[in-house]
Amino acid sequence: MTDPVLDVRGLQSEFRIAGRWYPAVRDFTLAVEANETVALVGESGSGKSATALSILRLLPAVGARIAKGSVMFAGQDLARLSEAEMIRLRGEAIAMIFQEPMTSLNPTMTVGAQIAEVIEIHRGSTRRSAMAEALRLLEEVRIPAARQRLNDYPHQFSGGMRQRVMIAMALACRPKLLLADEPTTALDVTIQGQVLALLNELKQSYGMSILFITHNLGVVAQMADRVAVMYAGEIVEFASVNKIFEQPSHPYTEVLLKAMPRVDRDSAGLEPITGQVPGITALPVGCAFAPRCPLRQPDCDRHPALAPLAAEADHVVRCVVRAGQEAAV
Amino acid sequence: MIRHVIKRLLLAVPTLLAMLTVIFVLVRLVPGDPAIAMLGDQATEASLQAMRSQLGLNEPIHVQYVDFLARALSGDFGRSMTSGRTVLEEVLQVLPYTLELTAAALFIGALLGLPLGTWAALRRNAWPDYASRIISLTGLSLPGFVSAILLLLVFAVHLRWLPVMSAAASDPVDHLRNLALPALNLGIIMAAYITRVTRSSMLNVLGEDYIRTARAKGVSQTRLVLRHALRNALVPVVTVVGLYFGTLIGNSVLTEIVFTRPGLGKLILGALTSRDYTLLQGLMVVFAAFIITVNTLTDLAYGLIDPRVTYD
Amino acid sequence: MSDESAGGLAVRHLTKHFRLGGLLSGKRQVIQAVTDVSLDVPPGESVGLVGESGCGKSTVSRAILRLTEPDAGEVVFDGVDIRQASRAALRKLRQRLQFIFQDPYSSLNQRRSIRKTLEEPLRVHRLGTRAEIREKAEAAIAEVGLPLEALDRYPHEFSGGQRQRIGIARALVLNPELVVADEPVSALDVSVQAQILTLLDKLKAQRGLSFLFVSHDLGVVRHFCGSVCVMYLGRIVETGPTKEVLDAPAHPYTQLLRESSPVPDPTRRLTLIKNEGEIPSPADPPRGCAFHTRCPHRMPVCGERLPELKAQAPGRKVACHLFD
Amino acid sequence: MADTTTLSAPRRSNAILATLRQNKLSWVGLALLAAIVFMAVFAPLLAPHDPLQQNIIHRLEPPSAEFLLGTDSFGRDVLSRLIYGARISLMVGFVAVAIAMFVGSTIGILAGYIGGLFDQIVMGIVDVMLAFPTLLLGLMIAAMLGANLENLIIAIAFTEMAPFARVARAPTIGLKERDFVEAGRALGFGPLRIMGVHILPNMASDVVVMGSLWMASAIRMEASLSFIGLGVQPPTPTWGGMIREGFENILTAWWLAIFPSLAILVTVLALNILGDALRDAIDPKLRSENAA
Repeated sequence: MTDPVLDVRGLQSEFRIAGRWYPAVRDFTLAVEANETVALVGESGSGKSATALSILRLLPAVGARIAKGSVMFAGQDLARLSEAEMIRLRGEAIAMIFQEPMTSLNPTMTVGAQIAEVIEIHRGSTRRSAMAEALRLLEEVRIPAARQRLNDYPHQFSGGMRQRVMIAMALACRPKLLLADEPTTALDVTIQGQVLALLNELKQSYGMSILFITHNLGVVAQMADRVAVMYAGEIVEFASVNKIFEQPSHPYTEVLLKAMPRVDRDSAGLEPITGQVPGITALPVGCAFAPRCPLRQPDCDRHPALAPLAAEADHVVRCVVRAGQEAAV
Repeated sequence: MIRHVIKRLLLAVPTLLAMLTVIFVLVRLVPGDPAIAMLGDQATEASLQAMRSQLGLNEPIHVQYVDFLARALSGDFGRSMTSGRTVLEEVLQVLPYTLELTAAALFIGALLGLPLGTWAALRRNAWPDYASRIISLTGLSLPGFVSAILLLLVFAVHLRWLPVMSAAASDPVDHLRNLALPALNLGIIMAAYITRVTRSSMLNVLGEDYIRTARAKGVSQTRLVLRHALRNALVPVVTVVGLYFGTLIGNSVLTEIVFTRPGLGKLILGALTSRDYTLLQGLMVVFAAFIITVNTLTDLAYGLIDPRVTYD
Repeated sequence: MSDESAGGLAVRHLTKHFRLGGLLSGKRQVIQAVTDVSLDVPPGESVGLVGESGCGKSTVSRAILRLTEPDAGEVVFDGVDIRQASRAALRKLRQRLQFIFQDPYSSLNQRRSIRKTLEEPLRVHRLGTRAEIREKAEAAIAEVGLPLEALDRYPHEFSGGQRQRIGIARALVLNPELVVADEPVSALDVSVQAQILTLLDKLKAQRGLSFLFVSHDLGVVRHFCGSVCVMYLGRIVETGPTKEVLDAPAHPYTQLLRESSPVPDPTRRLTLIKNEGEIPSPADPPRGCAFHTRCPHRMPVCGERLPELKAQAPGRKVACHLFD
Repeated sequence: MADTTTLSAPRRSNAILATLRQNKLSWVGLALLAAIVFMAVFAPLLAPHDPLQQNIIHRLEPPSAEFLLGTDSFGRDVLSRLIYGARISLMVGFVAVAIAMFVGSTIGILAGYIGGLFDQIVMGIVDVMLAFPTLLLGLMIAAMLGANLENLIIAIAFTEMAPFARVARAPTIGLKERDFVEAGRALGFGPLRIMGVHILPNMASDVVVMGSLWMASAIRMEASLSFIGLGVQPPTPTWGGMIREGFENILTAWWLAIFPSLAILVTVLALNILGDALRDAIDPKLRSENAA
């Protein structure tokens, strides 16, 4: 196999709250292979968005920092690049789309100008050729009557159409990696279906990799090749999509799957667990999930490392009970 | 866009009517007999009667109201009781001075306020931010006449760079020298308002999702501010400029008094001291028209800045 | 229509159009939020109301409690028309019908302790002595699974899920018979959502409550509701027992909705059927069947005539010309 | 009990106090204001001379050991007049703003809660009043009613009613749409209870903060009107009136204008600093930014 497109190792991102630094992302290690979709799934506060923002170095300049780790992309460590070098990379080799299509586009620029801007910045094209390319992109993301809509402003588009514009903008420089942060969460379910189908299609035709962030396990099952489940800033389980759904091994993954009412079959009863995701200022010392865990043991007071399940090197779990005692750090 | 312009212009009509009504009511709410107020206690009954009929006070109130509206809308604001000239003549004579002063003040205000506010927002909680906050807070704490006197003491009395009195001058250089201190005085106050609102509006815009999108596109910091943030941040700035235009005019009255400069302010003060009732009422209408014009221009400016306004 | 047994809720021909813009501000337009909606919630049953944003499901739920005043139609609860009721009668009815809100952050008054929030309705309706009111509030907080100390705290001290429990307790203190819940779990994370759904299950069973349950999530509705009404652009397009409607949807829109809802099973990825077009604006709904602009089975008649909501099988009704 | 959730430890939260503690500038404002109030209250004890005592021998004397801030054209002590002048400024500012706040916010809450045509008409009038320059409006009213203390207060209160109506209306409309107000309606609460118990306490801080900012403006206006000669009449000492006298002697006696000018500046600045800090403290958006 070739080198991974993105190789994150030991990433730790912190936020400053009341004068102290607290980790929002901890010991995050993950590789995304060429033309692969890796889903990052978790509930709010799990650190999944902070991870994506850290990769592209878009965390707020004040009150947030990358404390540890490396983010290898195309032979460079993004965590150590200068801001000027990062600016050259953003929107060019790595692009990102966001959750809120209603607020993520500049209301005072036409959509054509916003797409063309990326091409002008990174390719040095003239306005004229950039606009021509913008039109091609709008057609590619299937905006009806794209030629007429090129000079329209974002408020004249619906939420689904705006998300298509965002996607067109992200694809403008044919990035190797797309970071998609809950791109369909704000959309209606029928429109979500359209956008997911479009993303899958474009992934094939552009040959790019996607890091897909979502809280929706249904969407994960639709999109992902591999899945990383996050809890309290850490990956707690990482495996291929089939493994995750067939043989969920971290107790939290199991809980997530059992807690989701399904549309396609009856659920006799949901099996909720008590409590909620701990805040980043009050993380438990040992396993972050232990206070809510049905399998809790005395050993869980020690912080577990990600360790492979017996005989399965590509299915890793952060749980002393499930992945053997020796893995505890 | 054309529809938007027409709509805004139409919108000004009811506002003007409402303002005229408020003026009419306000003037009539004054306790006591305006004729006595104008002519003094010693006036004879005959001259009071003559004054009342001249002011139309003997007519029923609704007739007075309709008459007032009709005259005001046709540009007839009556005659000054003291000079005998029409109110319009009186106003037109001094209006250029006030316009020149307010325009210069707006220019100075924007020139100082926009960059200062933007800089403060970009360096939030660092020294440029604190400095600009203290400067602007001081600026808007100063009553217009206090700053005027301080400027006068420093530049005219102490340093003798600029004239104390700034009446009309035919020489353009003298004219500008005369304008300098009054315009600076008003401009500093305007700059204080503009700095404040630019800072907070810029901070809001910099926190918007589309700014994050622009950064994710690889837009440089300079381009981010000039191309993505500034235009969006300008909407509240224009609102505030429109809103504080009234304050600006109010301060221009004080400024004109301190610098003994001709203008609407001096005219109003004269009308007040000589109890020139018609001139006062007329002046209020002129101010009202002035302010409605500014508000309409502000609304039209929104349309130029923010495409969402014109398409609603 | 179906049985109007005592105690249940019967909504008939409910219509609510919002007029936007005025003489001077904005473009004048009429949002046809809800048009001619009829549904029944028999005692002890849970009825789901599903659809996408702008379909009018929230407006229906709010119009039932007159939180927005409907333009036309009847809302009959236990034989009394809520829209015609006198002030006194409406006050009595308010105790029997309650509402649960979507946003646990805006549904509680930040400046009032939980005890005040829970006791206030009892005081306003003069339901008992001081001691009795105190007892009822304590019983309610225990019933939703919060400790008694919670009563003397303020909303900001609670998590989203806990606030939703408090909102439920507030709805329960007056001992209602029917609860209208507008997306009560959609603001919550999956694991917390499951906690709240389990709590609502328990209340349904123990108190014999009926629910009108508004949601965009078909999975949640399948779990919680015996029957379901599917709305599109202000009208009901299909109703029936939830399982039947979801396993064998009749209306093409229900089919699209069902097939677009992702299933947590990678072996059953959606092969999206022809799914194109946008949801039209309720200010300018298409003529005829509102769905015809996106419908894969559209026929000439669909753009001309509005299909009636008609029985298609026992207990099931569909508004579609395919079943004419 | 499977479905009992546990509570986190109770946290004491008074965000406003906390923010004020962090904002050192607000302490400067508070201290200055306290000093000025102290000066006004204990004026008879603090003033070295009788503020009305004329003394032709000592007229227009520059600051000296006996007259720390000099004397005016009647030989009166500038420092003593300055100390007594604080009384008028603070009194006018406080009373006028209290009246404007009460009347204005009542109008604003009613307009916001009732909405519809009532709201449009009331707010139309308010907007027209807002459009008039406050100083001009005050000038007219004071001139027409006659120059004395009561009329000055009425004039200032009248011009500042409109902004309070606006400030009270905006949060009322926001709160009216909030679910907890809707919940109150669903629970059968009457409109008075909803306005008084559920809306008012949630917006009171906005209005009070505006109060401190508008009190600054009222004091500025009082000084301006007194400067023009439409305020409290001589010989009562007022800062604006003192500046007026100083302005007449500006080429010969600089101290006459400078000290009352500084007094106004310090008072208004103190109120503005405080109001600003309070506004930052109650604005949840700014607060969360500070916390992160």
